[in-house]
Amino acid sequence: MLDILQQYWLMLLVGQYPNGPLGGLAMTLILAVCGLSLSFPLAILLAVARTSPYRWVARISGYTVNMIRGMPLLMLIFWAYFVLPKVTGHSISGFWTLVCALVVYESAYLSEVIRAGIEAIPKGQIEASRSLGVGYWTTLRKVILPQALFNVLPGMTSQFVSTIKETSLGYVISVNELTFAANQINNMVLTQPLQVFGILAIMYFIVCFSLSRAVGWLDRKIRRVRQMSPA
Amino acid sequence: MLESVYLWQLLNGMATTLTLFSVAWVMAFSLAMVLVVVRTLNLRICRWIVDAFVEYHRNVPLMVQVLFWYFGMPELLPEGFRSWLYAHNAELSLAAIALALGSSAYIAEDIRSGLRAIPGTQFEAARALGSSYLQTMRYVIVPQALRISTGPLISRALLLFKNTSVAMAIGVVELTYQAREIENETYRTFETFGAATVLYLCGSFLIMLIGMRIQARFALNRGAGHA
Amino acid sequence: MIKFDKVNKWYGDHHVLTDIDLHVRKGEVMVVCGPSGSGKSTMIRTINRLEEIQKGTILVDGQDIHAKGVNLNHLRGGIGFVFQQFNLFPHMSVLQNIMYSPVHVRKQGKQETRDLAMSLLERVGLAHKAEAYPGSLSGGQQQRVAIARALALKPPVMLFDEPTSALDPEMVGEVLQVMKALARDGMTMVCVTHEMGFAREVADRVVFMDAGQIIEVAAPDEFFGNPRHPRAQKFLADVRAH
Amino acid sequence: MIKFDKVNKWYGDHHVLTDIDLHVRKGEVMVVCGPSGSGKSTMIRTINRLEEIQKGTILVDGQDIHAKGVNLNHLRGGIGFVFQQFNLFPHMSVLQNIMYSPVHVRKQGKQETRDLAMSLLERVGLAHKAEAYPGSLSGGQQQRVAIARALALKPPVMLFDEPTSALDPEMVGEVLQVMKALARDGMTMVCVTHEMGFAREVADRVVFMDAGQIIEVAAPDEFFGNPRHPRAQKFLADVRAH
Amino acid sequence: DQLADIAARGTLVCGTLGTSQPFSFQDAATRTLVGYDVDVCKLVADKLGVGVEYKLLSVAARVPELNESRVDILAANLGHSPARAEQIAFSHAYYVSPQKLLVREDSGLETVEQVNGRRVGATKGSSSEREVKRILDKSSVIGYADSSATYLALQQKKIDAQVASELVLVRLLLQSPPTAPVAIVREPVFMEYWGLGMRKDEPAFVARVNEILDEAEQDGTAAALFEKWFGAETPYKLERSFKIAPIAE
Ligand SMILES: Nc1ncnc2c1ncn2[C@@H]1O[C@H](COP(=O)(O)OP(=O)(O)OP(=O)(O)O)[C@@H](O)[C@H]1O
Ligand SMILES: Nc1ncnc2c1ncn2[C@@H]1O[C@H](COP(=O)(O)OP(=O)(O)OP(=O)(O)O)[C@@H](O)[C@H]1O
Ligand SMILES: [Mg+2]
Ligand SMILES: [Mg+2]
Repeated sequence: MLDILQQYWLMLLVGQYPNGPLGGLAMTLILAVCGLSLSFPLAILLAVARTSPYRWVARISGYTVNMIRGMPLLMLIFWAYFVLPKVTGHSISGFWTLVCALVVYESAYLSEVIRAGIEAIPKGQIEASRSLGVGYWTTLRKVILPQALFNVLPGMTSQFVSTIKETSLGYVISVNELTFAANQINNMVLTQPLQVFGILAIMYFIVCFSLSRAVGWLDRKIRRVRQMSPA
Repeated sequence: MLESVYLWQLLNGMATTLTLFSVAWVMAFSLAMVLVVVRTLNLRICRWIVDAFVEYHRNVPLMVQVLFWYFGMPELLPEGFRSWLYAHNAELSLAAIALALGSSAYIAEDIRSGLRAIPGTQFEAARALGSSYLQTMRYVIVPQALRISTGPLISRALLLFKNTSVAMAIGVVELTYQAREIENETYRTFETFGAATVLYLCGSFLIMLIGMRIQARFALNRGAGHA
Repeated sequence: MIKFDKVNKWYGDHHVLTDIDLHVRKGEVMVVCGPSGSGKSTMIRTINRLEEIQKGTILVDGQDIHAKGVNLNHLRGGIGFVFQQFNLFPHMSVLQNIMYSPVHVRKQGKQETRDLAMSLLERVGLAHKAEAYPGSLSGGQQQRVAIARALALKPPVMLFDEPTSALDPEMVGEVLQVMKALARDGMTMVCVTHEMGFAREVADRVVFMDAGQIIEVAAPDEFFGNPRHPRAQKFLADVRAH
Repeated sequence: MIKFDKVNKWYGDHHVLTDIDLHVRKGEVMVVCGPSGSGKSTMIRTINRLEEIQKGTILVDGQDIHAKGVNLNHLRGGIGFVFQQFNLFPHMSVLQNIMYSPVHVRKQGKQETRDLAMSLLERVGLAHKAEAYPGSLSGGQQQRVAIARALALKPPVMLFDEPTSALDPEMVGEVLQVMKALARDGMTMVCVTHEMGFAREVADRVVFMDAGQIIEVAAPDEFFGNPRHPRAQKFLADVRAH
Repeated sequence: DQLADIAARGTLVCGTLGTSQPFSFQDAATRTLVGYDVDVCKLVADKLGVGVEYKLLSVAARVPELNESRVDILAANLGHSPARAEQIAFSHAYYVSPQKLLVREDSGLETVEQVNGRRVGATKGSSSEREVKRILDKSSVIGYADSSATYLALQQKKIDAQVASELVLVRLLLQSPPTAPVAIVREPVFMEYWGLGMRKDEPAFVARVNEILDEAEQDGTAAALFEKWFGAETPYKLERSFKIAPIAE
């Protein structure tokens, strides 16, 4: 295991860079960050639509979310790979294809988490804000979302973690990320797949686990500041 | 569209996917229950073990877990049992185990948050009536926790159903495997993946429908105004 | 100041407000009581349109609140509302809670608003808690902050829906004291409450509701001393029995 | 029946019960009152070991409840406990709630238990709600079911921890009525409550607690009419103020 | 017409796998794309007088990418079969791959016929998997994610034989630890003819590519390329047993 690591660590970290395209762990992280930062606002929008007082808005967004939830990400990536260029008229790189598929998929899941948070806000909170003369959108922005998002922080974290893990499906469309790099190494080493995938597992674990821990720490800190009971 | 041979092949794959899903779900659910109970025992060592189990499964990609179970685990088994296993569809059973373990970590967490949503006073009320710890868990706490966590559990079932596709990495001939096979044989990529997508959607909607039924049947009316 | 004219409201088939006629004058303190489910909360909530009505009109300050073109947020800004469950925003400090509506509705400057908020906190006796979060306050303190928050837009009318019934008995006093001070300063108030002592001391009139109707309107001495309607007699007997 | 002897309890450094000595006789109704945080709940909960104590002994029916080999479930089965928040099981119907302890603790037959449960429901006036779920009942009704549930094992002692303080004022009456009937039937009862009327009518003695100590034990007329201790005087004044 | 488009663009877009040694893979030292397929693409581009641009494709994406016109030509382990030939046009065979069996040395298996009836592993979705199912009709064939997974399954006795191209098997044989020796069954199971893939509606382009390949065969360039990647200097030490020629249906 150590000899593999010694020989290929650069490839695992950055892929062919700087002689070729960036890849490996660096690419995985870039993908995850792009996927997350784009799906987050979209998920909020979807969640707000699903809790909207307009029945049809709620219904349409509900169908959309369930449709996406019913499809394996693999299939979604596949369709994005071929449909996106048709729609936009431009050829689109594997990287952006994967980002788009991830964003669509993750915002559906994330929106479910956020919706649960919004629905759990006591009605009195909304009434209190509205009775002070504050409008719907400001109430949403200043009262509902801050509380809802904070309350579902653990749920969102595990969604973030699965996004990181799901970038690994990028290898199907040859996006040069961590799993792809590991596959390449595996093809070169050929006879030690367990060791190669062991290294892969450890790398994912370190990244994901530190993320969860960091968010947990943040959560406790905010609770302390707000003098709320620990969750 | 696709000739009937291929369609038949896809349906075959779907059958395997469903088998894998149901077996893994039952195992995952039972194991999750054990995890939850062990975790509530409040022994430092138990909590530590369960937490490690959960963290491992949550932070390592499923694919890697499946590979580990197929290639790593059987090496620890005695020779005789191992060859028996390989002769009896080891791929399917080991994939089911890997999937079940992975899901059980999540299910256990879902149930645990369901447990936390039950006011502690419910526990006290049952104990004050003279029922034992186990009775209280069995008749009062767990039924409520399950009702509270139906929503997350349905999502979990859905994810498990879709995740069965990683089993193809170790040669389980399920839906995605079959689709790839047909695609490779005919190069008719769109038709094949289109049909597979439709099949997956059907399965998912079926699970959602059943879930909604269960949810409607067991909805917990905790009453207006009283937390 | 507030005028109900033949106000009716239904939840589906359920007739919760029937022909409500009522006139609350400027500076008047009106206490509303009646059995549970009689429609007290519903009635008081219609005044700032937290509940919609199906028939009749409600005038606030001479304006029909259901007229076309009424700015709902502006209307609500002019009516303070205090809830049974306090409903403070747990993610904001006490000061931020109070500054919330001036900043977001009136777009007032931060510094000026802060001064106003501090003076309101002074008034409810909680200036030392400005930086605390609601989670660390007792029920009575939370309700006093909620009153300060409702006062932040300087509304000419205050509505209270059972402001003390979620409180431990000994915290009731501190909240009532703040309310009494408000009444003495000439605030127009409508209070749903079962606190007889408070009603006797500061109410100008008491309204008794039952099954969605106003059954009796009388001065407190008269109402408590000599209720005319048998339902009111029974209710008073019930409340006093224990 | 129940005897406290130099009972002490700490939460960490916090001394919540200090040298409690008390004797509740068979058939006696004892009311416990005192300011919030004075340890009333803690004290009553030690009787069926919902709270553990660190020093002293508690005898129930002559038996030390902390003796080795005491069957905790058996002990608790012989003591009915009614909570402030009702704590009915929301996933069971009213009937199932009441049948819970006879079926699971005493392993009684279903049919026989059902008859018992129905007669208990009759007694609290809710026979027509047997199939309803707790979520659909009013607070008063829920508390009456909770009392019936606590009676299902025919306990010789009943403990009540503020059974009416989560209720709307007019539902208080219906619950107190059930409790009064119980008292009249000769049940041994310990009630934490602020309901003066109830205390005057049925209590044999009133216990006043403050800061974890029993400060005064007296007959209700004496206690309400002429409290000896200044803390008790202040407390009564506070409660009556509004 | 595609030839004109390529000329206008000045580059030939060549789809290749990037994960298949020694056809198309990242060189570990320089971490650049090299291999037999890569060189063949380069050859075609040079003869067309244009530059070459490589596009890495996954196995599932190669044919759609071609038919969607996102690449001009595929050099991506495309084994010929009649069903596949309905979807894309194949060039002349530029590589012929004998598909053989790898067995554990202690298993005593020596002929293809002996293996028939045993558990056989193959790379999932490969053409060898499909063909071996037809030829070894008594065996159960299990597909794994890649050849190293299949090899591991063989070592762990999950399967009795691994079917793959001779090339892959030679590499596996060379890297096998001496403690667990394996052997290649001499007789091939079948021969697979690899062609470059092009769109069916571009006959002129197909004809031009075939012309280029034939030329390369005649002037020895093709043989030199084979020597470079598979010959005596390489770990594989293969003999060139084929000539570039049309694939028989
Ligand atoms: N959202 C609703 N949907 C249907 N019925 C409702 C709703 N809100 C209230 N009601 C019904 O309207 C009636 C009046 O309710 P309201 O809350 O105004 O009573 P109340 O006098 O404030 O009672 P309480 O003293 O318990 O607060 C009740 O019968 C109640 O069941
Ligand atoms: N689990 C606990 N951990 C630490 N301190 C506690 C705990 N439960 C109660 N206390 C403290 O013990 C003291 C007595 O509490 P207890 O609930 O018995 O008071 P009470 O008289 O019942 O008050 P109330 O009228 O509010 O119900 C209080 O100071 C309280 O803060
Ligand atoms: Mg109300
Ligand atoms: Mg208490």
